[in-house]
Amino acid sequence: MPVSVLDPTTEAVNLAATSAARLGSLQGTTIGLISNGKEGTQGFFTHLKRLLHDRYNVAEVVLRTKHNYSAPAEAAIIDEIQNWHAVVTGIGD
Amino acid sequence: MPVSVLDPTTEAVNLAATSAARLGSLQGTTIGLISNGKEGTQGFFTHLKRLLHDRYNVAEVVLRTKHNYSAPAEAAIIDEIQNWHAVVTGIGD
Amino acid sequence: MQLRSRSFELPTTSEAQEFYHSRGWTDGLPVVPPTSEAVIACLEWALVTADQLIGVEPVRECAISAEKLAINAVMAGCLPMHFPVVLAAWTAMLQPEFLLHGATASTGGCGIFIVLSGPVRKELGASGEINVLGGSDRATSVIGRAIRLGLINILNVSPGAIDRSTLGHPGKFSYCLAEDEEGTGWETLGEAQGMPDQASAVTVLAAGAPRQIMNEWTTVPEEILDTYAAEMRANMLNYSIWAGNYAIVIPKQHRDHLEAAGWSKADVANYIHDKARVKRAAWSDVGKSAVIRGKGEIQYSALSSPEDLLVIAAGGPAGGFGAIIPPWLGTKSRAVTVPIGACLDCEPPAIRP
Amino acid sequence: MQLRSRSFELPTTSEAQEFYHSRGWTDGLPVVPPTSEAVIACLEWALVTADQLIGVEPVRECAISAEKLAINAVMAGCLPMHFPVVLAAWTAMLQPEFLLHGATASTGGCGIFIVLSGPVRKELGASGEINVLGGSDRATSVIGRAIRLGLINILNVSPGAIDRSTLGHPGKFSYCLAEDEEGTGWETLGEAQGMPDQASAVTVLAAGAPRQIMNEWTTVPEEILDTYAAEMRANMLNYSIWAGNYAIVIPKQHRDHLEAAGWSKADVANYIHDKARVKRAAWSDVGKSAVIRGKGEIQYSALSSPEDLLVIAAGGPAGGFGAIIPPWLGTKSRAVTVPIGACLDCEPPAIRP
Repeated sequence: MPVSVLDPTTEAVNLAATSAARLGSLQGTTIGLISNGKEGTQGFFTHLKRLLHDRYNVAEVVLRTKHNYSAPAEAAIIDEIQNWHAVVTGIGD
Repeated sequence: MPVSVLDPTTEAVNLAATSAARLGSLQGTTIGLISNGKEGTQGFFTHLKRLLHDRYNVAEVVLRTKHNYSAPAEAAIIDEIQNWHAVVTGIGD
Repeated sequence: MQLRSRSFELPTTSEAQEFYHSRGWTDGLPVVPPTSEAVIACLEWALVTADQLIGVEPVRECAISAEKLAINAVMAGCLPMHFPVVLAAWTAMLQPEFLLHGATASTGGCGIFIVLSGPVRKELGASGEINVLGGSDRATSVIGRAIRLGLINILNVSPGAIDRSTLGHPGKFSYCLAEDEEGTGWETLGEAQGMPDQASAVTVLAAGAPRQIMNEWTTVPEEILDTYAAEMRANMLNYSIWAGNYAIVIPKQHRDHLEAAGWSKADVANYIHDKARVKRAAWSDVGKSAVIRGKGEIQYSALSSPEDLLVIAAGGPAGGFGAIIPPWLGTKSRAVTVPIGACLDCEPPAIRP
Repeated sequence: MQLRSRSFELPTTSEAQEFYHSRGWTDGLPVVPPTSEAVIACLEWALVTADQLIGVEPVRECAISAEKLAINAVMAGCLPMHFPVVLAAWTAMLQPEFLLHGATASTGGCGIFIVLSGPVRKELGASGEINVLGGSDRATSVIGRAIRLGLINILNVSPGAIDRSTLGHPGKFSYCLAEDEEGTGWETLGEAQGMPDQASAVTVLAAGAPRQIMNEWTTVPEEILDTYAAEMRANMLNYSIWAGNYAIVIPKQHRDHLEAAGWSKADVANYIHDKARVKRAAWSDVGKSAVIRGKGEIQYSALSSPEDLLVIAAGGPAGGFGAIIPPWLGTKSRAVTVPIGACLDCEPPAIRP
């Protein structure tokens, strides 16, 4: 006997979001780095910060660290993002 | 649509066994006690042995202890049962 | 009632079964095909509309409706009477302090441990006795599983997708118990967590597998609880040192000694709070010397305060066993308790003639 | 093929579902209605007749036929291809040294932990990686559950009937994993247990819940293994001191360090055998002073010999986690390994025209 059954998954699409325009150059920009707070990110972001300064002439690199690596960044960090030309985030362990 | 489904349980009956005849009296009998080997059975069976001797004039009380409290009694103990008029077993903790 | 979910026509129920497995919409075990009729029965029983918003998972901004929860509950084997508990558990899991995304994505691999308190246990035929952590009755089995299926399907918490558990543990299949309130003079977990007296409540905790302890050789409350505290210290040293919401499950044999000596749940928690402490130096015994870093004298407590311990009365009548249920990640994910069906500003539906 | 089991006519599959629950013939979760067609498909796939005797449970003198195992396997969600593994697992469980009655009746409340080795893993699509202890794939989920349903229905191992678990643990729902043989250079568990090279095999162990450990701060084999050994010592002191078959599950992050340093499974077992030892005096730290009885200097080992340790390569690629899986009851119940489908004296059935 035929049976009609329902989709158990989330069908709603998230709010539309578009990518920001790409930067033409990193020269003179301000770049934010958001660490998830795990210990292994310290060395990685320190090295990345040096590279951004030395190789790409970035004007300022701002390092911020989330309080809880399993939660979204705090509102204060999110608010700060508008002051930066680009932001680097991701997971680190 | 009707569906025909099967019984998942054990339907076979175990081999027929009949209870032994009850003893008319304990006087002068040999009684076996089979401990499962747990510590708490020691005091219990020691007391039971005394009661059988003192109150019921049992001639002999044989105490045997299983090697493994979660397994059947060893064959040697099973063989010995035929020498007894009655046997007391069960779980003890 | 109007449902919004896509529907699929399958020739037979066994083909429906394979359809769900083939799409990755199960935990590997058989599901009940979720028909509109069964889903609507759940929603009506719980007095919610299909589009009622139960909460939003904040990291992925996913809105979670009663309809999707009901579909997954039916698949897990829930009857309509079980659904209000599933709704309550999800309401609790969607509180920010529970940190649902972290708990379900983490390599730590926790399960959602669920405790039922109050009259709802009896209404559903939930047992708080024999085999209480291993599947003691239908109600707790299906409620626990409904949570896992909802995570898999609504939030894509499948192994290799959002779920990145290194190992996980079998509590992910189903990890729900009812307290043995009839077998104790203690307050319920719900009451201890601040719910009204005798209210039905559900508590959720992102938790590891139970760690069983045994002490059959004493009737002294302190000695009994020393074994539980020792197991918490072992978890701190060998797994994770961070304080958080631990649960301990105390079956009747231990509980009777504690209650006979006049110990309350709060007394138990106070004692464990004092005893479940380790020094960082002890890491040298468990392969972690590298991270002592000269700070060996620092002392860590399993519990930030006694109130962080969930003391649960449950288990079969015999056996000097107990269990520690460790938190997934310290204080970053908190136990949350919500009442069930305590609708203070709504009225029951009119009875149809 | 002629089946002997009683059959029941039910009006619909959902009424069949309720029929099984109402009789106490489930673990509380939905079952697939076991039709003759589905049961025969399992038996034919495994090349066994319905009345083939798989073994006898000695304590209750219960003969166990392939037919009853197939009915329960179908109910658990098994497809025919899963059934040979279920048969092999039961064959192993019915060896006297496994002590099936004790393991399933005990207040200790263990589950049947099942490990798949060899090519059968790939044939069934079993995964040995992410969430391997919490439900990583359909094959391991249904095979693990088929064992539990068979115990409930064939041997009456229901909570409160034969099953007297004080607590039990969620591994009773399903507790089966495949090794990550592709992710290691180590021999398989089957090979370590004496099976022919590259044979498919199944190992069963009456076991407690997994106890998870973490050590992300070293790459030194000894230090990594010290954390596993410490957890075994904790189990000995807090749960049961008796030696037996422990299993340890080593995921890739730890394993890579061990293998890079040239350590084999036997090296791991030798090291753990040396380290997983406690003195009776240590009971004074865990609430058990009452049973030291002046014999504090006696030393106990978790393993009677290194060969008693089942070293299992499984788990997701990231995370410095591992797990100890403790035995139910020392050496009184032994791990048993049997080959799957290695029929040395039989021929395949004639192909029908």
